[in-house]
Amino acid sequence: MKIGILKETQKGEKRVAMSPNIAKQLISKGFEVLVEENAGKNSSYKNTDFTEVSASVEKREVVFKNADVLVKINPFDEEDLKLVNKGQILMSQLFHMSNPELVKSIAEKEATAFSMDAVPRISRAQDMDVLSSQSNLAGYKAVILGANEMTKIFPLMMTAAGTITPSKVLIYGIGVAGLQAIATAKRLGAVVEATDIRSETKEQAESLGAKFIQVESEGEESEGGYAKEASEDYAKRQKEAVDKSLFQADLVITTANIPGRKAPVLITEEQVSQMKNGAVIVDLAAAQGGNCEVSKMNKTVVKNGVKVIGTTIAPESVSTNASELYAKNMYNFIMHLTEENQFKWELEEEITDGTLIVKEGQIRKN
Amino acid sequence: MKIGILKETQKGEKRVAMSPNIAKQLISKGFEVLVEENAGKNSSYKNTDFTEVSASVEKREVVFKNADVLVKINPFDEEDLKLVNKGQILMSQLFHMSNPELVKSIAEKEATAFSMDAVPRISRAQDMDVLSSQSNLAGYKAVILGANEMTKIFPLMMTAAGTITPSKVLIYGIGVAGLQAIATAKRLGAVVEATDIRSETKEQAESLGAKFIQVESEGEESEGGYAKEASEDYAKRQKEAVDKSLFQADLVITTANIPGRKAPVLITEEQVSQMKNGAVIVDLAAAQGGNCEVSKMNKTVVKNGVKVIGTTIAPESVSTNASELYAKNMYNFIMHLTEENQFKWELEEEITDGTLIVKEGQIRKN
Amino acid sequence: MDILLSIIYLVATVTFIVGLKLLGHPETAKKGNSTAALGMGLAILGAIFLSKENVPNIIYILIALALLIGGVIGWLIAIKVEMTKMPELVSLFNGFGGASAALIGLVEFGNITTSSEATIVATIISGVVIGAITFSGSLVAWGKLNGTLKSVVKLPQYNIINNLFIIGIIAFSAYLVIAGIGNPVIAYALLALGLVYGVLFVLPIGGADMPVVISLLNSLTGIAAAITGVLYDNKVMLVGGILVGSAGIILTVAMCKAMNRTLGSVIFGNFGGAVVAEGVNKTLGTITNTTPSDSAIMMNYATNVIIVPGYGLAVAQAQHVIHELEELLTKKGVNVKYAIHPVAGRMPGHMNVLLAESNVDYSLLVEMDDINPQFNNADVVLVVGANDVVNPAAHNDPASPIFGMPILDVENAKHIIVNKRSMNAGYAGIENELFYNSKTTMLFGDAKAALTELVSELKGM
Amino acid sequence: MDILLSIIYLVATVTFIVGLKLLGHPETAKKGNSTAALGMGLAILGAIFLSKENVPNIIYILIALALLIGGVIGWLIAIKVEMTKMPELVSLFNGFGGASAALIGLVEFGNITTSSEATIVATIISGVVIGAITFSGSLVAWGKLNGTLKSVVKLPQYNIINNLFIIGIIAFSAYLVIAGIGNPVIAYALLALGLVYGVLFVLPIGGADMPVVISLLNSLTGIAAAITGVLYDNKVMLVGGILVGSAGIILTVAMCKAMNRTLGSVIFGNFGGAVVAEGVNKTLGTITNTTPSDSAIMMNYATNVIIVPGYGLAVAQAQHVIHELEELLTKKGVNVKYAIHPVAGRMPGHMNVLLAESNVDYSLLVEMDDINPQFNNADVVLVVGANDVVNPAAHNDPASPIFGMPILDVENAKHIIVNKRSMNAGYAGIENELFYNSKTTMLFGDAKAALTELVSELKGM
Amino acid sequence: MNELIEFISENLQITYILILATFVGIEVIKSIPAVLHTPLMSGANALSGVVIVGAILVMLNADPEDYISLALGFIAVVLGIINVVGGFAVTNRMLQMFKKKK
Amino acid sequence: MNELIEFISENLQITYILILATFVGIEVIKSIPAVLHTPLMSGANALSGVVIVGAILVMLNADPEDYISLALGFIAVVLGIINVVGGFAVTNRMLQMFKKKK
Ligand SMILES: NC(=O)c1ccc[n+]([C@@H]2O[C@H](COP(=O)([O-])OP(=O)(O)OC[C@H]3O[C@@H](n4cnc5c(N)ncnc54)[C@H](OP(=O)(O)O)[C@@H]3O)[C@@H](O)[C@H]2O)c1
Ligand SMILES: NC(=O)c1ccc[n+]([C@@H]2O[C@H](COP(=O)([O-])OP(=O)(O)OC[C@H]3O[C@@H](n4cnc5c(N)ncnc54)[C@H](OP(=O)(O)O)[C@@H]3O)[C@@H](O)[C@H]2O)c1
Ligand SMILES: NC(=O)c1ccc[n+]([C@@H]2O[C@H](COP(=O)([O-])OP(=O)(O)OC[C@H]3O[C@@H](n4cnc5c(N)ncnc54)[C@H](O)[C@@H]3O)[C@@H](O)[C@H]2O)c1
Ligand SMILES: NC(=O)c1ccc[n+]([C@@H]2O[C@H](COP(=O)([O-])OP(=O)(O)OC[C@H]3O[C@@H](n4cnc5c(N)ncnc54)[C@H](O)[C@@H]3O)[C@@H](O)[C@H]2O)c1
Repeated sequence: MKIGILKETQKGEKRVAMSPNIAKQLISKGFEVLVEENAGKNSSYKNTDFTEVSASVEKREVVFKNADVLVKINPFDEEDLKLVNKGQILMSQLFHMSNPELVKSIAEKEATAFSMDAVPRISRAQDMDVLSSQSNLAGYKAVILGANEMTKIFPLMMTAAGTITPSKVLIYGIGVAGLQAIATAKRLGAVVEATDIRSETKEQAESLGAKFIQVESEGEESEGGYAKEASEDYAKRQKEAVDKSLFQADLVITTANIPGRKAPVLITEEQVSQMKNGAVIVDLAAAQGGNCEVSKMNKTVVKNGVKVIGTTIAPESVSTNASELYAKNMYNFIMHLTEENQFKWELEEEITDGTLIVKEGQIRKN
Repeated sequence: MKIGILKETQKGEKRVAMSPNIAKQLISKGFEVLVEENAGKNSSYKNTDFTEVSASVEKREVVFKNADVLVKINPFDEEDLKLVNKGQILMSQLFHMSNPELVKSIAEKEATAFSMDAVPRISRAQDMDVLSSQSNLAGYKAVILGANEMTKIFPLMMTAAGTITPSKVLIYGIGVAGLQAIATAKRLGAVVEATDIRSETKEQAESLGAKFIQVESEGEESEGGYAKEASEDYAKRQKEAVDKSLFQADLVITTANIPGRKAPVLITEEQVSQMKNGAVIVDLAAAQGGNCEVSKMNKTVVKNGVKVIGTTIAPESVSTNASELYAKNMYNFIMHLTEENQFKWELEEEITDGTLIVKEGQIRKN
Repeated sequence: MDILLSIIYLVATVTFIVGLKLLGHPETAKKGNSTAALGMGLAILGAIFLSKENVPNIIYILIALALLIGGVIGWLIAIKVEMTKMPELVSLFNGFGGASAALIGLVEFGNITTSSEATIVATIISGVVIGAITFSGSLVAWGKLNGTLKSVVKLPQYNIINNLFIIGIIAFSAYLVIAGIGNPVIAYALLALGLVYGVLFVLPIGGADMPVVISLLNSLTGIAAAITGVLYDNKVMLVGGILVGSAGIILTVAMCKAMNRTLGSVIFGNFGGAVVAEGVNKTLGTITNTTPSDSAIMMNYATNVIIVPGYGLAVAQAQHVIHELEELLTKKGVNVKYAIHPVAGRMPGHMNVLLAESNVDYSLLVEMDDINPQFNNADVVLVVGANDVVNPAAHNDPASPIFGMPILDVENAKHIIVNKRSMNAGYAGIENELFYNSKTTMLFGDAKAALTELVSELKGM
Repeated sequence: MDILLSIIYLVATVTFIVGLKLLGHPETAKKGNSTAALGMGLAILGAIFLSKENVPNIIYILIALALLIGGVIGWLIAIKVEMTKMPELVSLFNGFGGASAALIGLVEFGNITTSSEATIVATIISGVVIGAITFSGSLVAWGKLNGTLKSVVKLPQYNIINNLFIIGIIAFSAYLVIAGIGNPVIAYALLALGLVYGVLFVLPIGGADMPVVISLLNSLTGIAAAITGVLYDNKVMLVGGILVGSAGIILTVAMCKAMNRTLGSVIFGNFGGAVVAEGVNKTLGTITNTTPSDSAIMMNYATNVIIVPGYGLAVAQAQHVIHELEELLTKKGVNVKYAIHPVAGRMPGHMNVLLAESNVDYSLLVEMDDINPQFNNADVVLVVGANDVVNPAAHNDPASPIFGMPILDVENAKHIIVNKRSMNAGYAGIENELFYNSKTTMLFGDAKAALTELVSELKGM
Repeated sequence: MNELIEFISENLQITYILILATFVGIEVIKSIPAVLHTPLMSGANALSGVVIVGAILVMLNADPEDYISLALGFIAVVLGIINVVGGFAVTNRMLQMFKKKK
Repeated sequence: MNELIEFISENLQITYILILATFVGIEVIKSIPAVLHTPLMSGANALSGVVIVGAILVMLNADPEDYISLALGFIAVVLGIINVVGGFAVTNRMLQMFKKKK
């Protein structure tokens, strides 16, 4: 079976869905691996790194033509789909709930498509969970990015030239990214506060040294480990509880998401205007509409002295590690779906069922 | 006595020589403080922050005209000097040893000039030592900058999607900046190695968790706590000892300086070509010619997959803290030189003697 | 002759004291045992050859025979028995000691005359009764530990009956001392009463509390020996017996403490029998508790120790203590490694962040795939606040939500110590049969507190 | 009567043992002292009223008078004396005890007849000699500590002379026991010999070692009391004396250890006198050593403790231990703060980085300017691996390279404990007179090791 | 009570010995690591076998014709020595555990 | 040596008492924090004043006419009681240190 790795075409994207290491492992399991020319360049993988492990490096068209399985990170786009052939198996993140057209186009091509962002969050699927592996890096990088943009340093320092007070970091959303952001900010010496709608995250945040900001809540705010959309009432109480910290924060990182929906707005423009001059907001939910009203995807907006950075490039910018982890997720995923290099098509099996969005032109999920 | 604070005009500079806090302290001691319009903007100080503490915010010309003492961070340049009047007292970093023309021009103006970079490194002068206070921030920021540019993350992480090995950071020069760089990189979870020509730095590096790379050395390599220029022989032995670490490093930070001279070249172009694809070098000595042959001041040069960042903007970019500390140094310096708001002109006193470069048109030092 | 014997007894007494002292430290314990044994040998030889002159040879022969028979039996049993059966063996031996005291009492009973001093009479009577109690009590304890005696008898008001019984015995004995003995058959009556009480005393007590009971009975035997010593005005018996008696009581109290019981609840009933302890699970069995000090010894004498950190370590913020523990063990020559499960904690790399904070050397952190084959060689695995990542259900139970997840194979180690606060489940919310494994002992408590204790125990060794 | 006295003595003996035991723990020590005192009172009253009947009243009056005079004197001295003079007072009191024993010996000496048992003679002679030695030795020790006796006599071969002298006394005494006493004047000769030896023994010993000597002499007094006990077949004197004797020896050994000496070097010369100890500086004076356990107690009973970290803390990587110490003290109700000097360490913010690593709460770190006024209220300042930043030369000595640098005013605290490895200088390379301050004690050792010990001592309290 | 006082006054030395020995037993044992509880119990058990000295005395003092005493004594010696020998041997085996492996 | 053996055999009980008391003294004292060394020494010193019992016995037994014995005994009692009273009082004062402030 031939696995084709495509170069990412989205702007700013530096990752690639395969690493030489993992290519080698696939090949040793009997797969053939075709890598598009210069696919790994921005992740510090040279073409020769791939050829050295016996993958073949090919032009784009060749990959599309010869591969049985096409692998990407970002959703296949119009350009890609033009080259897709009937019966080919596509694997990438699809975000199928927010991208119904894309799903339709794939179906029209009579191709098969797995969506990596739909891997169910069960224990045995953890090693295929690209959302986790990438969010984790995002959490780290958001802090580094913020630290780089700030005009203050993180740690407390008592020096001969006076005392520098520690930066205050506030984190919204204590999922995978939020936790890693806490850990990273804490390591650098910041005073970290964090809040989340799911109350079980309190202990987790504290286990990493953050102070948890408790928002009084009445109802059930989570569902199967994920957050539900917050009530208006909750949003109001949240503002009350967090505002004081927000207005003193030097760096704010927002990571709040509700699966399959627009990200909740947690920081309004009005709130931004009350923040400290020189503060920085890194909005990791920008791609889902942003947690901050002001943020624009892939832009830095300065509002009343506050820098608001809307980004998803956080994991992309640590492309080497991000690609490695994505590749490893893909490897585990492929190994799970196949037996002796052939797909098993166990449609009842939870992971297959969850991720298989289009089967030979048939749309299974919306 | 009127103290005039000028806005920095050098490209990329975001600092200012005064902070509202310190202005307040000066005023309470009976000084008048004049601040150039928008001087503090890039350090997150608004004009109103200064007026609130009873400093007056004035146009550039007004400041030059009215102030008895003119304070800056970067050396006075031609533009500034045009506006300087006879008898005015200038305070800034001058780097007089490398800038003889500047010193001459000041003398021609029949002005008086103190150089802040010439504060002797004695215990009681520590609180006026701007080199220390700024280097310290530089060390921190160099790591953040590097981390932001890298395609890898710093810490070791064993995750479901595989293990990310920790980044290897190599630091040349374990002065103030080098030590803070060690501390910061270590905090973020990197494996840190460091080297210096002065052997007493070994214990210091280790006290912060770095591994010290010992270079065999015969002669006396330091003088009064500063490094001497290294012999060729030393340079050779240094390469031998460090090369292995250099070629495996993900981030290299160089901080080596020899006071009053060009910075020593520690990494040749040839060495860069052997480094890891994707590695990053942050050259903090770029302003003094750079420790890396390839580096260009304020530029990022990519050579064979290695990013070489020549910078001095490290402290500038954490302008809020940098300005605060600089201002505090200035405050201590002014308090040291004056008594009841009048200069004491104790020319024998070590600090005065060391920093007073031009006295009323008379050049005292070269 | 007499002087020599006195000095021998004196020396023996000193060896008893010193031996007991040495027994209190792991390093010197063996030496302590030998010292005491040596002293005992001396005392026995001295007693035989120096106590009395002109003893008919037949007596010597009989004594030699008795010693030979008993010695060989004792030796063989001690050598042959399995390691796990030792506590019950101690009980058996102790019973024999009690019996011996009772028999001596019986013989001396025959020598009582109406002119005998009250002290002598009291001594003989106590010897018989106490000896009998320890004998039958120890046998019952032995049988229970052995599994021969299973049923826990539990009459209503059992304690009251029991306590009335012993009060009765005491009253009767006191009466005899004051009123004098009329009939030598009374000796056998006392013997019988003692035997019955011994049974009554031990029978209702649950198996888990048996070690405490044995220790208590052991202390009683010591007292019986001391009483016999008073009878013969024999110092070595007196001091030796008292030593065992007082040390035994202290030991009993210490054991009670280690098991979270009071001595009162041991002697006056409500003994473990009926209370169903936490950690007993109908299908999975019983858990075994351990203490920091036991765990410390176990690790101190191990060659390879693997630490498995989990989310609980982060919750307790015990990263600094665990590092201290690791350093301490390493200094003592133990190989220590950390086994890092890829999803331990609540975020990727959680354990890495945590352990980096306390400066644990990166080279000691071993990934799951690399460490799994090494569990075979581990003498002790210390699981700290981890649960799901060491849950064998991932291998065994297809119905479990974690089925299919790779786990750390800690079960392969020789011994597993699990530290957590309670029997609560982890993230996946499921039971963990590892905790019920016979190789596992549970060290309950907050990770920081428990490890801190463990460290200070280790330092004392 | 006799029975009652026996029982009183028995009770007194038990109070002595229990009292001594209680004295071994800071919490119970006061109770221990009272217990023992109570027992002593009982024993004295018992001795007066129950030992003998038909004593002429005049004797009772005399005894009462003696008790009154002595009691008042003892009480007054004890109450009046300054805290710092207590050790020498103990020495003085001890000397009186010894004198008492010697006097008893003298009286009994007069009762010796040729038919007296050798044991009795030996007892009396030892009583006189030992009593005399402790008396004169204690007085000399008292004088030395007092400052009255200053010069350290140091003849060549002093030890040999000394040792020959005591051997001579022993030989003479042995001869007297075997050969019998001819002349009662010999008693006074023995007394004189003992007195001279006591002086000879203590005179050459340096002031710093005096506490060890006092403890040793105290142990001797105990033995003298026990010997007198044998003489009168009096159990309370016997057991009490032996207790003091054996406990005293152990205590002496422990004190030697705490001062890094061996008991051998104490008894057989080369006593501190001539060796110029490290830490004695001609102009600055002498330093005082301390132990982790002393430091621990001091901190345990403090209300406010300030920790001053310096470069040595970083070198030793003791940041985790110091945090543990701080947490422990806080848990015990002590207010703990860190005083952060702006240039402590080797880079700006060095201490901040270090303490952040071990999760020290930021709010506990206090800047120099804010903490300096607080040293007045600090009971204990613990300086860990800092030197220049607490060097008063910055204030006092215009010639010093650090003159003019602001420092932490630790001198204002009630007590200062300085931990470093040696008397080596810090970065500036200069002497630090703080170390020689009378309020300062030095806790030598690597910071990590020393603090670890300190922590475990604290845990035991 | 009276008897007790009488006993004490008559056997004053013994009383002292009893009390002191009790103290020694207590002091020697207190604060031992829990893992030594069992070996210590076992060792103490072996020590309590000192009662065998009594058994030996019984036999030595028995009239060679007094079969009952002899028999009882004989059994007492056998049981006692089992306690002693077995006790020490078992303790020794338990303590093997504490040998540092290597 | 012989004398010693003789003494022991003649005073067997006393010997036991001596040995046991020695053990008690040792066991009771070992492992005390160094800061208690001085108070403990002081306490032990007060205890050694038990010699006063001997001094009292001397006086009780003295012939009222035997002035020398009486005088010596008197001094012995005075000195002894100073040791006792002063000793306990000083120890008590030292131990004030260990009261928790507040
Ligand atoms: N790593 C990730 O990225 C990630 C993300 C989300 C979920 N997860 C899931 O999290 C789990 C991780 O497994 P794990 O073994 O590390 O943790 P776990 O299964 O959640 O078990 C943690 C155990 O620690 C104990 N504990 C809690 N606080 C403690 C304290 N203060 N002192 C001592 N023990 C304490 C708890 O028992 P007591 O209450 O009895 O003390 C609990 O059973 C897996 O199921 C994994 O799938 C992981
Ligand atoms: N902070 C800055 O930016 C900076 C930069 C450059 C220079 N300085 C200078 O550095 C000095 C800082 O003062 P400081 O008081 O922190 O340090 P210091 O004066 O250098 O004294 C440190 C002391 O720590 C002891 N020490 C070293 N290793 C130890 C260990 N393992 N355990 C216990 N003690 C140990 C040393 O004594 P032993 O050898 O006897 O143990 C030494 O005397 C000042 O003079 C300052 O001017 C500061
Ligand atoms: N067991 C597994 O296999 C597994 C694997 C990965 C993640 N997880 C768990 O899944 C959960 C979700 O992780 P994620 O990072 O993908 O979440 P996410 O990206 O969907 O959301 C990020 C965080 O934002 C929070 N949030 C949403 N709305 C909010 C609001 N209005 N205010 C404040 N916070 C709000 C959510 O609660 C969540 O914690 C986590 O608990 C994670 O541990 C489990
Ligand atoms: N006592 C004080 O008041 C005071 C104040 C500030 C700094 N200092 C000390 O002054 C010293 C210099 O500090 P700095 O940061 O200004 O130094 P710097 O900026 O002049 O140089 C940085 C480092 O580069 C090193 N270096 C020079 N040539 C090298 C070569 N060829 N190879 C390797 N390393 C080389 C130097 O040894 C120095 O450690 C430090 O030790 C610092 O602690 C003292």
